[in-house]
Amino acid sequence: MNDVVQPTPLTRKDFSSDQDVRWCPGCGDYSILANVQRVLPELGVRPENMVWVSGIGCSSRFPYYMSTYGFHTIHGRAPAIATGIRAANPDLSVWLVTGDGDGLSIGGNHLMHCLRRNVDLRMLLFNNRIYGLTKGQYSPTSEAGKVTKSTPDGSTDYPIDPASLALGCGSSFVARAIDVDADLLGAVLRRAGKHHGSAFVEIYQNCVVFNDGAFDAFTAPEVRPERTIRCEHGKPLLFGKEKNRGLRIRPGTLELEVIELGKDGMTEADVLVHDETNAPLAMLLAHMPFPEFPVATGVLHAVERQTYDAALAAQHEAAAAKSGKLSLQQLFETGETWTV
Amino acid sequence: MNDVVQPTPLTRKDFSSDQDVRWCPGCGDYSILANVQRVLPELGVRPENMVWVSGIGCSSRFPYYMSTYGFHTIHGRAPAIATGIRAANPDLSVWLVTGDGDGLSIGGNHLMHCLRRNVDLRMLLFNNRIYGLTKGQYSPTSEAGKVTKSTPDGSTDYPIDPASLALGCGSSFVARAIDVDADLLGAVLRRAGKHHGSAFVEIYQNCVVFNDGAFDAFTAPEVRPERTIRCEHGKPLLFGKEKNRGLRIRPGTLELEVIELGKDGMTEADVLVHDETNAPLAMLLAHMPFPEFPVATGVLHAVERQTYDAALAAQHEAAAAKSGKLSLQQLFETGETWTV
Amino acid sequence: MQVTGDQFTLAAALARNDLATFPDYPAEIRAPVGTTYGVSGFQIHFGADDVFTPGDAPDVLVAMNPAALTTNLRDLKRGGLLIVNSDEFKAANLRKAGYAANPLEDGSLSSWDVLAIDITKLTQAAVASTGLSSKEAARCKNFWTLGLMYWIYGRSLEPTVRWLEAKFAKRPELVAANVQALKAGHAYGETAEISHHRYDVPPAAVQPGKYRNISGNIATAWGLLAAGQLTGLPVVMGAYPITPASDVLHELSRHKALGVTTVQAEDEIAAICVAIGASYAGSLGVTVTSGPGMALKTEALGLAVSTELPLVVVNVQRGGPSTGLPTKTEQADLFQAVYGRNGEAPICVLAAATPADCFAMAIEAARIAVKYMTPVILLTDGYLANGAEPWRVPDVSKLAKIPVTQRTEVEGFHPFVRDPKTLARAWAVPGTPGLTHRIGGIEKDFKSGHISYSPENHELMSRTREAKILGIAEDIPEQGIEVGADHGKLLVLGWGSTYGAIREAVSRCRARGLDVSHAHLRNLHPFPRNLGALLGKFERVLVPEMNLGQLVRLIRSQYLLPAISYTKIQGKPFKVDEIESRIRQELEPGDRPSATNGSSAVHEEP
Amino acid sequence: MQVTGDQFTLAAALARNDLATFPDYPAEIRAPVGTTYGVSGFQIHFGADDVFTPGDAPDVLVAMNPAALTTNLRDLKRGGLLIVNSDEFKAANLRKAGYAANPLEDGSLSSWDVLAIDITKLTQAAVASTGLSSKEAARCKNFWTLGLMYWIYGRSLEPTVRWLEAKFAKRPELVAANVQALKAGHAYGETAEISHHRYDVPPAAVQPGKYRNISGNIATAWGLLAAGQLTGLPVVMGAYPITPASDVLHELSRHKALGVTTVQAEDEIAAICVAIGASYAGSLGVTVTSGPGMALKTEALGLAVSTELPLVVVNVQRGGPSTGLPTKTEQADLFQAVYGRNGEAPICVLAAATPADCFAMAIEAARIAVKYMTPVILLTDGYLANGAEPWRVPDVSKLAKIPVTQRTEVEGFHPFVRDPKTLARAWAVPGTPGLTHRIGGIEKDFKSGHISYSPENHELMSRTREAKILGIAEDIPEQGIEVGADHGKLLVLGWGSTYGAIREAVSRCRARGLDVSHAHLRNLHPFPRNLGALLGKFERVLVPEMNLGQLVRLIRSQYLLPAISYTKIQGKPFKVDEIESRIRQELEPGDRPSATNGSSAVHEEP
Ligand SMILES: Cc1ncc(C[n+]2csc(CCOP(=O)(O)OP(=O)(O)O)c2C)c(N)n1
Ligand SMILES: Cc1ncc(C[n+]2csc(CCOP(=O)(O)OP(=O)(O)O)c2C)c(N)n1
Ligand code: SF4
Ligand code: SF4
Ligand SMILES: [Mg+2]
Ligand SMILES: [Mg+2]
Repeated sequence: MNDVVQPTPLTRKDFSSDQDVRWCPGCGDYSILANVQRVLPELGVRPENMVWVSGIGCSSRFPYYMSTYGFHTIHGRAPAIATGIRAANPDLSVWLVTGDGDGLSIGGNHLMHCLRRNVDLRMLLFNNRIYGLTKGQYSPTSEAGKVTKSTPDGSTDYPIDPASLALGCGSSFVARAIDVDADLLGAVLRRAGKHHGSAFVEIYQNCVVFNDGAFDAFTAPEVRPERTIRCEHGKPLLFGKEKNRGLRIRPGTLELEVIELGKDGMTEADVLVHDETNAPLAMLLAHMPFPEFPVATGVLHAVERQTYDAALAAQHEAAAAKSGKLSLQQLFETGETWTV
Repeated sequence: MNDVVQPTPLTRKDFSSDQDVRWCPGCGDYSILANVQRVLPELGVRPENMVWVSGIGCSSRFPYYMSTYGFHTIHGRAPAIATGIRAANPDLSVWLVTGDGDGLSIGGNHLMHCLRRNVDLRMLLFNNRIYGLTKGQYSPTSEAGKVTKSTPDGSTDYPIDPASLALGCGSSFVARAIDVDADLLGAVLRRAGKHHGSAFVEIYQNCVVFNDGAFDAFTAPEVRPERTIRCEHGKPLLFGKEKNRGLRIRPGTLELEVIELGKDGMTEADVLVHDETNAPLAMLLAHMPFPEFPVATGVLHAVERQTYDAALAAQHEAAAAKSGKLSLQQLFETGETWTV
Repeated sequence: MQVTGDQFTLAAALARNDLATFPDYPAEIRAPVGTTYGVSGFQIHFGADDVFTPGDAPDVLVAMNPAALTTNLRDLKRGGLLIVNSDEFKAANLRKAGYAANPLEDGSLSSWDVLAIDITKLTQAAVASTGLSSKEAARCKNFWTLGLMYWIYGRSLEPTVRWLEAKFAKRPELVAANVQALKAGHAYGETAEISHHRYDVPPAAVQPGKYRNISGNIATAWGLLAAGQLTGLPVVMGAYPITPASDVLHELSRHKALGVTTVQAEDEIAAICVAIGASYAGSLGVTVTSGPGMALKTEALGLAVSTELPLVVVNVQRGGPSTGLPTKTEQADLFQAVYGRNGEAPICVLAAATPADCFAMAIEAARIAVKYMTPVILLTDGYLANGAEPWRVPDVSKLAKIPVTQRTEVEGFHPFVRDPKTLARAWAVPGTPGLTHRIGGIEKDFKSGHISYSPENHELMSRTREAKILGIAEDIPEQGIEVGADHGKLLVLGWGSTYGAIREAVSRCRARGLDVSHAHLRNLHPFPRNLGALLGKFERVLVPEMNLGQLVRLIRSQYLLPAISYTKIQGKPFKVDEIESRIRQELEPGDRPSATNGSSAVHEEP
Repeated sequence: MQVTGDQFTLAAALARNDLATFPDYPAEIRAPVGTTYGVSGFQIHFGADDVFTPGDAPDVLVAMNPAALTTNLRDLKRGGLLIVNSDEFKAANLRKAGYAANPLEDGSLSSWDVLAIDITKLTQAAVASTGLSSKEAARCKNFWTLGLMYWIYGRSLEPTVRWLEAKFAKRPELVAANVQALKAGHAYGETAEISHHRYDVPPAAVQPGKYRNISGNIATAWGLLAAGQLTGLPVVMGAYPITPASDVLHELSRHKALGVTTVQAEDEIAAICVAIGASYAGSLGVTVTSGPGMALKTEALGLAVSTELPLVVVNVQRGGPSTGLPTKTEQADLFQAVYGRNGEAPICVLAAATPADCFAMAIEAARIAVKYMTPVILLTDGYLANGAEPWRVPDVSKLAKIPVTQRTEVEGFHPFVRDPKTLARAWAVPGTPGLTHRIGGIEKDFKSGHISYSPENHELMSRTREAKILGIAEDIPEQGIEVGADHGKLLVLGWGSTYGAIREAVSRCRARGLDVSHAHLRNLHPFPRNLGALLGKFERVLVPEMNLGQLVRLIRSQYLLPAISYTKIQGKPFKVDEIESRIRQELEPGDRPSATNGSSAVHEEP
């Protein structure tokens, strides 16, 4: 991230590898890949100063298609490996790709600790609410009662909402995007790319083979304006094709409610203005029950605070200054010694 | 839990094993043990129908001192083992003891998935904000900048608040207690004992050896009334020796504030009434910054919803009913067969 | 391709051929059609004689596009029948498959009997009347081809028609189209001049009984179901999906009515912990996984050893190390099973030899687990898991019951009180009055079961745990010989899924008059009690394995025998030919044939 | 007790004795005083000759209470000096220690020279003037006793006085009290009639140089620091606390100024992953743990093997299986290190022989890791970790530099391009222009480094990874002999922390004229290239180990030698006596002495 912008402007080709892309035709991953490759050149980081780290899953094959450095690690452990990369070299721009199984099932603990430490990296979680690569078992984000190969009678778990969980872990940046909404996804990626600290981005991603249409109820173009609300800092929380509906706090409570402009005397002044620095608000936005409420997208929460890597670096500097460069030889000779 | 209450009333002796208790003299664990043994007889579950499961840590030695069934497992995995116990026998009353390292560091993922599944068990997390058994390294709940054996220059992590995390995982019961506050601890244990589903109880526990006085700022008897607030469902959120201070929602915001009765025209009517079924409220209570706010104790959140075990049992019943008792022989002969 | 393969398998089975199959999946979920890495293959070997492997060199190869041809042609027997869908041999597809010129035209296929048919077009024509779009119509081409194959082998179309009707019950137009395609393919055989290609494969002479096809994963699942019934214990499986093991979880999750509970856990550590918790609570805890998942279970396995709880762990081995080759087979987790834990943590290890054998071995694993209060690792592999063979359906009521003792007697109880013969500790299940106790992973006192740090006690407990596992040798069958005499020049000692290839190779060599026998290990730890003596009766012992030499090292260290290692590590089973050549190299030293295809390497000195 | 032990050690060191120590911690943090499980022990062996072990049977035992007496008396040499604090031999304490009668009164100590002193009272009297409460005053009793010991061995009080002054700089009253106690104990020696107990232990003849005491864990940490300087690489340690390994983390975390970063991770999986990530990014990634933590690292180790990244993994072995005996020592993780992974995942394995040797072996592990692009496992154990010995401080500027190549050349690069000699792949670090590439745990193509599912390629890569590790045998020292001839009747072959006991036992037997030699393995995988030849020059090979026979099996399978196993698994090191007896049993068959204390079992046939 500390990279000086290079003279020759970068293009998406600079971020595309020569490998055949091996997702199923129609998979939402294609669109995410395209958008990432479209947005990256704008960040001014050269491909050789960027590392894409992933776990295991369909989504985790992502690094192979990027002409940056890439590490396709093991199931669930990408956040820990990425932490090691940042600890070793805080000049690299580190991006992480994970799935709802990789990141929230086997890897839930690493994700949580990475976010709470605020390691400076961007984490894209492709949420298709299913295990794709292992051919269709339910995941921690699958709806309750989901019938899959491993749950022929329906799953007995309550699902996790990834953005809520990230907020609960104290993540300094939490956003939501949709695979096929290029504008939204591009905007979110740009913000994530510029964030200092752990930037968590949940992307609703359609798995055409094992969970087709999982998000159609709010991502299909015809319903999207009514069924999603794009959160933008400092702007009123309005939605609908006509931007005639909005969110406000139900007076005297801790709840949000949907209001219609022009109805019951409601005006835009009644609508809540999004404040991405307000964590409880982000939590309520992330939690809104669907379909009574629209699905909140965009940057739900963003604050800057010291990153893990910066804190480590500061300790190194302080130590060097304090110890006055105690040499290894001196260390060996501290304490009681005797000469024969 | 489905145990019929036995004719002879149980006493604390029925729950005490003959093993020497091996915590350091003065450790907060003693008081927790005493209170557990005091409260358990009231629940009417016989010792042989109760299982105490733990991970590894000072706290995790707890089962040895209980004359129930007990399983001292491996570091961080107690929630998973307890899930197996419940899956095998939903008639057992399962209690889990874990530490801030055991439950939130290595075991964070199992804790999270156990709570979100709402496995019917009680989980007591002894939070001493330190690794006791391994002699004093910082834990995920240690304050930022904590100087320990492994962080001589101060830790570079942001701490986790266990109750907030449990709420973030969708736990159906979240409470806080204090090792030395027998009345509070007893009340919380009684409620947890009667809850159906995952009951998460954080207990502030003093480690006299490696983190002595970690909680004195709010647990010391002389400051406790002013520095803690006991949340009770349906009762106003008042605190202070004179019960003259309270919490309310700052109008038009999502924030709590402390008000003083009789000041600025505030009366008890202005004080928020605790509603343990309101998750966002519980989240705000759990999150209150100290010392600007008191530390919230008691049952922050409690709702009843289907447990994982009950859902499994229901599927078993439905399957048995539906398949009309398909025998193994019949299964083997389904599909294409041929006779030679 | 897999669907048509299954249908053809069924037809062979109904014609009472003995058979073995080998499906070969691409690593990608839906790899682009036409690429070599997207080729989905299905190999079947059937006959009137005993069939032990899916065959080295097929007589017939059907290649639906150039990629399939280039991937599989090298296996087709010289002079064999090659059926290709000539519609697919277009420039784009040829390029994707890496062909510079069209092999149908450049004479490069002259060693085979090529039948190039416009299958796509013929299929489209055949189903035109159903009103499907031409794209949908083209999708019926596999069934057209299946029809042709049925004609070649004289199989009835009936069962497949029935299957299509059931499968697409809600889409009658698809039933109609596929049935028409099937019949058209069949009719094509009649009318085209290819009757010199007709084969007649008479029924095999097999033991009378009711048969069905079964794959290794289903056999494993059913074996676990049977173990539940035979022990009278509820089965609780904790599992986390992983290729190629997931189907065991899928199958068990369908049978709640038979007393099985499945928990899809958050990871493999949780999965084995769920199983351990269930066993502790008195059920039969089982878990199933593959390589990377097995690695994650290491620590918890140690807990099960230390607390002496029954547990069945199925490892469906796949290519390693690390993520390795998830869809390919390998036998490289044997060391891990026997030795791969911290501390002295002995575990009983079994391995299944064929798909159907997974059923028996799963039951055996459960028997040992509950009798000895110990985890048992059952090794299968990707080849067994997905391969299928006919299985004689057992009479469930005649399967041997597995007696289980859960202690209720209070007198003299402590949690590590042992059966003097088996050394198994008492299984005292929570809920039992009077037996409350505490266990854990810290060392326990031999006499009281309480925590103990005593040096002598640790020695005693460590040796007792070892003796318990070694004692299982007295309770398992003596090692027998599959083929050949029980002494002689050469013994080929195998384990796991190499069974078929070794058996067939040894039989062939014996037919040539070579003095060679085949023994196959199902008990990897402890070894059968007579194994040392048996091996001692042969001049040489050859150990073929799909790894870099693991069993051979166990044999060498145990018996100080210069057993010879023969290894292949390609994610693919041995060919019969390869093993045959290796045996002949050993016994006909004058005349050293080399393994066909030069594909397998030899690793003599471990 | 540990503090006084350390002070006494220092005094011995300053008197230039050679020495070895063995602290024995209770398992509990602060176990109740007076209980047997709460006894904290410290054993030291020092002398004018070379000292290799903390000694079997001490000449002097100080027992501060009945529990300490009952726990340790069996070790005290018959006729040895037994100093007891008679104040503590009260009914309550006797009961806690399990004594029916007071051993000071019932004559049961008649085989020893008992000096029963009212140490508590004498101490209280000695420090009365400082105004401490009588409870606080009693706490000075350890220093009173230390003073007496100093008198017995003629040591100077000065260094301890200095240490007390520094330690309690802020509490001058404690300095005064402890110094007074120390001096009073010393004076007691002068005045009491015990001068027949005075010993004079002259300085040992050691190599000239500057010395200090060092424990194995500190030596490991410092070796890693040195490796960082010698390679020129920043060191990044990912670790999760675990007994007895945590001190390595603690020590490294203090040296940020020397270029070390420590990350206390959320668990052991994350810890090794942090190290892998750091190595990938061009640092020297290291991780340290013990048994249960090692088990958890299994899967990630496979990733490091597959991606061929340098990595140093230190396993400070402890008693197993599972949680086992966390504060006790054992050597039972060797199999796991060599064999304990899924798939064929070869790793280089080293073991340190003494506390100070940990320094050299940590450097060697790093050297191999970066040269061969491979994980290296360094095995130490609880005994080495906490035990201490004098260490000649090296001249850092004279330590051999470790050359490291990180690739920058673009021409001909792919991530798995190999050095033809070492077979190491290129280390191309993110941030290097022109070398962007992708790696992962799936099999890679030998020629391009891209993902490959090709059968032949998997075989080639598997064998190449194995050849790379086996090739390290050419780059490590030939196996030498520690004591004795390089051929003969019996070779005692050891590894790890049994070094001292074997060396001393073999020396003693040679002094008796027995034909026995000692060789000690530091390279466990691969073995030194001459090992087979060396072993072949002895009639018999005896392998003592603190496990149930692991190295012996590796030796047997590799060399087909009937190596004899001699094992002890008690969480405690071998005694010299035990090994000596075993050697004599082998070489003086007429006259079979049995091991003293009957504590160690013999396990002949592995
Ligand atoms: C240790 C381990 N356990 C299990 C697997 C098998 N596995 C591979 S990907 C995956 C889950 C994939 O789901 P997700 O993370 O949602 O990714 P998607 O394929 O849906 O993009 C599983 C269980 C593995 N590779 N390693
Ligand atoms: C796999 C594994 N890793 C590490 C350890 C070492 N260990 C034991 S307890 C513990 C942490 C204890 O802290 P906590 O859970 O807070 O419990 P406390 O002792 O403070 O009650 C650790 C790291 C272990 N036993 N097993
Ligand atoms: S299985 Fe689903 S997620 Fe995976 S590549 Fe195919 S469509 Fe995409
Ligand atoms: S170390 Fe701390 S937590 Fe552990 S027993 Fe002692 S006082 Fe309690
Ligand atoms: Mg997914
Ligand atoms: Mg703690």
